[in-house]
Amino acid sequence: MDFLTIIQVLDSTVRLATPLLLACLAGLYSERAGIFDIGLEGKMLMAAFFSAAVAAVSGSVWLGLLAGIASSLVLSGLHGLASITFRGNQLISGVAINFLAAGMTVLIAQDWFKQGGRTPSLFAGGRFEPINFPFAEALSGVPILGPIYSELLSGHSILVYLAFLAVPGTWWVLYRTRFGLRLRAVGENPAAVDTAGVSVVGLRYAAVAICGVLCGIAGAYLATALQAGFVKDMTAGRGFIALAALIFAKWRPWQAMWACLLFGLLQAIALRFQNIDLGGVVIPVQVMDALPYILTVVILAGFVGKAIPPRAGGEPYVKER
Amino acid sequence: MTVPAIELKGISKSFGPVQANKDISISVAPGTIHGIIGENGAGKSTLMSILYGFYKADKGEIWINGAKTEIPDSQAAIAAGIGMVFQHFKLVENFTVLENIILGAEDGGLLKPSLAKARKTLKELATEYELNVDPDAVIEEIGVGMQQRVEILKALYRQADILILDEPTGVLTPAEADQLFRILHRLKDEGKTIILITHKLREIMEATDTVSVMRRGQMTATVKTSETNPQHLAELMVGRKVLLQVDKVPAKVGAPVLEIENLHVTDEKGVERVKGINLEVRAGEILGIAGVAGNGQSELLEVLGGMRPGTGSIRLNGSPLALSGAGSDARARRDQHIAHVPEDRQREGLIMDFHAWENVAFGYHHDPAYQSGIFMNNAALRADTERKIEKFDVRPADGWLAAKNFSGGNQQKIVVAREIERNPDLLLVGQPTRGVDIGAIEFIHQQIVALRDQGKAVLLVSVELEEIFSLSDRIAVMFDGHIMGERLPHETDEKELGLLMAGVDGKAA
Amino acid sequence: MERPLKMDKMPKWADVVLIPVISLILAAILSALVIVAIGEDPVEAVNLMVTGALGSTYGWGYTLYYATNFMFTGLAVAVAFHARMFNIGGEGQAMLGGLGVAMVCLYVPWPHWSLALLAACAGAMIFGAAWAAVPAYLQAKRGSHIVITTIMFNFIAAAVLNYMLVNVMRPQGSMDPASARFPEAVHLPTLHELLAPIGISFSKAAPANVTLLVAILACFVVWALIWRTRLGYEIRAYGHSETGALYAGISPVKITMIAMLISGALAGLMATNNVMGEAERLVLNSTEGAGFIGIAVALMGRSHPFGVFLAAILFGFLYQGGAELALWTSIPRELIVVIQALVILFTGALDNMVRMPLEKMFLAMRKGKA
Amino acid sequence: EPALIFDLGGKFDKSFNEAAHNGASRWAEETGGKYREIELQSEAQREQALRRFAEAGSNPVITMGFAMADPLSAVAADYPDTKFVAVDVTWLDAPNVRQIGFAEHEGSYLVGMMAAMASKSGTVGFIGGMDIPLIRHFGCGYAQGAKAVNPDVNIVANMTGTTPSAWNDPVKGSELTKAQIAQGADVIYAAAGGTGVGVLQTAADEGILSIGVDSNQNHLHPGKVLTSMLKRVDVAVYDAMKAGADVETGVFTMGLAEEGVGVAMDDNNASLVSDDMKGAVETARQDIIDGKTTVVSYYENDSCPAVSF
Ligand SMILES: Nc1ncnc2c1ncn2[C@@H]1O[C@H](COP(=O)(O)OP(=O)(O)OP(=O)(O)O)[C@@H](O)[C@H]1O
Ligand SMILES: Nc1ncnc2c1ncn2[C@@H]1O[C@H](COP(=O)(O)OP(=O)(O)OP(=O)(O)O)[C@@H](O)[C@H]1O
Ligand SMILES: [Mg+2]
Ligand SMILES: [Mg+2]
Repeated sequence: MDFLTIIQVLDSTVRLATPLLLACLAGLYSERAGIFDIGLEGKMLMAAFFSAAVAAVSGSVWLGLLAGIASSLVLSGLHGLASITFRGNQLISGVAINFLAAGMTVLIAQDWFKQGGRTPSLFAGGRFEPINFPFAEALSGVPILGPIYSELLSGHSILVYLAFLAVPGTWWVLYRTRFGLRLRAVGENPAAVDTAGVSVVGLRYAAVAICGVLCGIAGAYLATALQAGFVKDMTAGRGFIALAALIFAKWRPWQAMWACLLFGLLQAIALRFQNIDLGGVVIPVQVMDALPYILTVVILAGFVGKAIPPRAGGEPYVKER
Repeated sequence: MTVPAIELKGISKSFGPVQANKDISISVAPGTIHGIIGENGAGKSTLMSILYGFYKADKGEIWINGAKTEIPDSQAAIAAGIGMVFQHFKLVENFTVLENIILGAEDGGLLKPSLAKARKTLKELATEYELNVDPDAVIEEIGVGMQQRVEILKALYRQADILILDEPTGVLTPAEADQLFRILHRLKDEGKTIILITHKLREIMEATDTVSVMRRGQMTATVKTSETNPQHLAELMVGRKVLLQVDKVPAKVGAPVLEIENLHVTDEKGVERVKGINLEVRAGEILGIAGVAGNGQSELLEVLGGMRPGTGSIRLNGSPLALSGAGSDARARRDQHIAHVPEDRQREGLIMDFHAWENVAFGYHHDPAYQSGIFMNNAALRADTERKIEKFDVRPADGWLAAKNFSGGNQQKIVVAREIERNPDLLLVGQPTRGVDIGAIEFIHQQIVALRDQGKAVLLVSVELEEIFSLSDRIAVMFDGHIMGERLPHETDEKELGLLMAGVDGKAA
Repeated sequence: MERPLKMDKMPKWADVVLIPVISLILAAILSALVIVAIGEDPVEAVNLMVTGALGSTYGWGYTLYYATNFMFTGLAVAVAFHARMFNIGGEGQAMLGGLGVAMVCLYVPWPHWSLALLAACAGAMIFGAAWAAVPAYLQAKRGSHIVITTIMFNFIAAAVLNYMLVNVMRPQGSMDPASARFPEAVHLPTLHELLAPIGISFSKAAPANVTLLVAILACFVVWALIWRTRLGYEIRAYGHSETGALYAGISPVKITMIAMLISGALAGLMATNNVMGEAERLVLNSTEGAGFIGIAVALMGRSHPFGVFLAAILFGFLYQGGAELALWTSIPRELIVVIQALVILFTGALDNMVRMPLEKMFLAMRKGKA
Repeated sequence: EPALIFDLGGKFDKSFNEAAHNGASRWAEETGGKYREIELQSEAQREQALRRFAEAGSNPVITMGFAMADPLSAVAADYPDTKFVAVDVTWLDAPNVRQIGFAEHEGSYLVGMMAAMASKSGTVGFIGGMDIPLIRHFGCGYAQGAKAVNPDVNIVANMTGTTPSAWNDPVKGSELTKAQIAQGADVIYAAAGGTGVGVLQTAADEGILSIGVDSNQNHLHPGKVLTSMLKRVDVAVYDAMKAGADVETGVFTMGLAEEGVGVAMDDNNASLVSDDMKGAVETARQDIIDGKTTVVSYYENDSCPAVSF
């Protein structure tokens, strides 16, 4: 592989890691607060559809983004209602939300656009355009650093930069603010938070809402930046890979970024090369496709250090039996 | 008359069909220590949790310092100057002491200034009340006594004037408990009001100014401590004359049934809980193991019962038992005629959603008598259940009722019936009468003694010294995973055992 | 001593029948609203679904065909539920079951379908169980959350199947990633063929086949297993209380493994219906999400085989009705996915929304009586 | 009334299925007739859809894509009175099936010529959908055409995947396009169904030319799509519907001569197509029809003389 190919692969790694990262951070907020969320996939999908649909109709990608976030928030609210207010099973709620999104998006798309469950293709204005850094063009000739600057760092949509900025942001919120302290506490021992005079329900809804916003951005990125419109099932398991990355990262923000980049890299490689020939041994593309999932299982098996989830995770906070 | 610091008027609270508090009224004078006693499940914790805003009362009013106060949540309670140390601590295990202290009482949105301020305040409080803790220690790495200090500091940091402590001494050694009471007295001298929940009459008599007694969700009496005595309080607690003496003939001790040598047990977290103990239980005797909760007794019982692995050696009637791997599980133990009445009947001894008759087979479901071909012989099982229900006077005598629908004492009777009726060589018993009323206590004690009189060996673990004294033929005291010493009941007293339980070797002292 | 208060918050029938029915009604109302919202007539839609799915032996044939799938996956989820595990991996296990069935059917010359069916059942169960074995082992020994591992194994199963069909089982020169057709000898009798001798004429075209009987048999076997055998006793005890199981000498590792293996085997068994009974060859995505529908079926059926049986038929009806909608109207097939989501939501996640007020009501009624 | 079964990817894939949809709509508009249709969601539905339509008396039942061959071979015999039309299937032995194949290599040859002529870098790209002989057949014709214009042309060829999802993966199409651009390609031919939407989109975003397939895709990005290789599935469907139950069965191949394949010239790409190009394409077309030029089919010996995949 020559240098330029490597840059190209890394460039697409960044693009492909972005939705994973946003979803992964979304999951991080929710799960750190003790609400497991296997509905990331569904929220992203819903947001992808609504962002594309509204962007297509209004011609404004920003309105699309807002619509995407709003739709994802609605599903978050549903998850909150089920798992916080009604103390239901969080996993089952997540499963339901995934199905709901898979069905509703196509149903609404068909009703609105009559294009077989997709939105019309988005054109300029309806999409997030790449942002080119100053002098990117001019510097591209500089050896090594030039392509890194102009190809790898420059030329992504604003949501990509937003996603990567959200990493230090999340770290700061989690470990340096009152809200973060309480959030982490409520995922470990909600009774401690409750008796300290802080509302468990409020905190958890806040976490679930942040999760919704981030999933909304992730979905909007898929439909209005990475692609130009919504197609059925376009999240293609990304929500689950994000979840895998979250476990891989042991629910920590920086590690989440590296995990998402790793999974993005795997995807980028699998996308570009069908079967990879490693000196005689041919790795079939199916192995590359399955690699993030296999890795997750390996991690869960504890071979790469044990991943201990937030202690109160998955359990509704019940005071009165 | 001074305005009461706390006044509860007509508090009622139900959890579904269970009425935990029934129209309770109580008034606590400022600057006093007020005790609350009552049996398990009497509703003490519930009442205090209502005062602290953890639960919401169905009915009733709360008055603080003469003003009617709504306490919908703990925030309001804290604002009203109330602090509470719960029976089960409410700490975030993987946070530091400092983080736990400021949680919910931060100054501003950023943590840094809050932490700095708390560190300073903590130092002051530590010197003022002898409450030393390392602010940077992580909770899960410090002992329970230390954790309790953190809870008290949490309340003081929030400038509580009214401090509620729910069974604070259950996890403490007598020495630690003494220190706690010193602190409480200092707080009282500063004018703070303290409510102390306990069911240890001695503590009530020593530490409190007034005492309230609860029974079955109702407040049965409030009296000045100086005007009452333990016997009277006990009667108020259980609602009739108390008789805690078990009639028993002297033991006819035979050959050793259980021999334990150099037994070590490590828990899931890798902490060694039993640190090389040697014990012997002989036929026809009851060996009582005394100790403060959490000193390895539970683990000892669990290893013997086949619920967790250990190392060392144990022999039953001379032949060795496996301590780990194959043949060390509870089923193997039962096959070797070891029966086990577990400490926690609801989590271990019974499946709460199973019918009584299903529970009668629990652990013995492999018994050939309960099988017919590849299926279980449910008819035989139900017949057996009927017999046991009758013999042990389980009420209601309905084998189809789910275990959860029996009262605590009757649940315990089902467990005891199941285990004792197996006629085991060795009976392991943990906290046999926890949460069981006096009538059932007598019955259960009689059954245990009867088994011993048949020449069987009994190993009894209990945190109630009274129970240990009245049942045991021999007493061993456990502290920090070690056997501190063995005594004969008539040659020792509560004081000596208390010292042993605190890790102080009575003879050396 | 007086008889203690009955502690159950409400009668058992309310828990088992009333709550699911109310949840189902809520899901149905919302579904109707969805249909109205996309500009269709819900009455018309229901009409179409009912006639399409139940109005002819042809419709019944498809309804029962789908129901057969869902019985297997529903039982799979239910058995795991009894051991308090949430097996989301039915989809992957069923896919692998398909692989097992295909191998049995393709690589062994069978003299008669009945022998082939027995062997295919074995193959399906072994492959399905094998696919559940790793998540089960990791749960039992390493405490890795079974939900996440089974989700991962669904994806991995898809990749395995993909590889097998593209690179191994695809006949020479064929373009689709699918196995060869199974030989005529392993053709399973359809309901048409089964019922004809007793004088009932059943549609020839519908795929419902003899595996329906296998599924019903499986319901009985699971019922007996769970409520009549020692193993079932242990599974239920473990599901209710893990410390209790330890106390009773029930090995958590053993029960976790066995329950998941049974669950995987049941999910795998589904392949005898869709792969052997219907398609008669192995194709990609032959499971069509039935593994997930098993979750809804088990939740609706309260994890009881009879409940699962009824819920499977309900979902079979929804599925066939939905397919009919897609054929004759412009309502996309995804409407069924939405209905399925609503059923899972209401019977599973929002269960308490119905339960809490009902409990209050029963409590008040009891107090009123007392 | 006729019925139409779309392949996975759906009727609005802007490509293969959409062409069929267009043909059917044209028939419906012109005759006022009605037809039934269904978009398949999974492999398993193929047989059900066939049977359901046959049961309901639809005639003819038109299917799209080679993957219907196997289910058809099982179902067709059960409904001897129903006529089936199978697009992209030519190898079945069934008396009541009209099987239609296209000489995609011939049309691809023409767009390959245009690609080579339009390319400034001397590198042209090909992005196929699912990696099957049919798509290699497209790619092979394309490569031969490009080589015919410029023997030194560099051809980069990629396939999207090995399963039907390869027809519907715009993200992958887009990534592969970027990869090919990095390798110097400045004209890319997408023979990948719905995946091609991503290819065309990215090509337009990155300022290079693309070539559409099956339907006329020139309008998707006016002035940025060089041309489209038309595969007149619409005509095939239209004709079959028009013939109705009397549709002639047997195996039919539609090549340049039958106008079954061709290149799309319209206002959207007028500015991109020079007169030179037009001339060259026209000559080549005639030469192929006359047999003066032969385009080697990939099927002949499962290999391509002009490019390796
Ligand atoms: N959160 C709850 N949900 C349902 N029932 C409860 C809850 N907490 C307590 N109860 C029930 O209310 C009754 C009173 O319990 P409470 O904990 O107040 O007793 P207590 O006097 O503190 O007993 P102990 O001495 O064991 O601590 C008991 O029957 C108990 O089972
Ligand atoms: N605090 C309470 N207030 C009202 N009812 C209670 C309370 N605690 C328990 N109960 C209910 O009263 C019934 C008797 O419970 P309890 O455990 O006190 O039994 P008991 O009468 O002491 O019998 P036993 O002697 O078997 O323990 C049970 O149904 C229980 O649910
Ligand atoms: Mg209490
Ligand atoms: Mg009692």
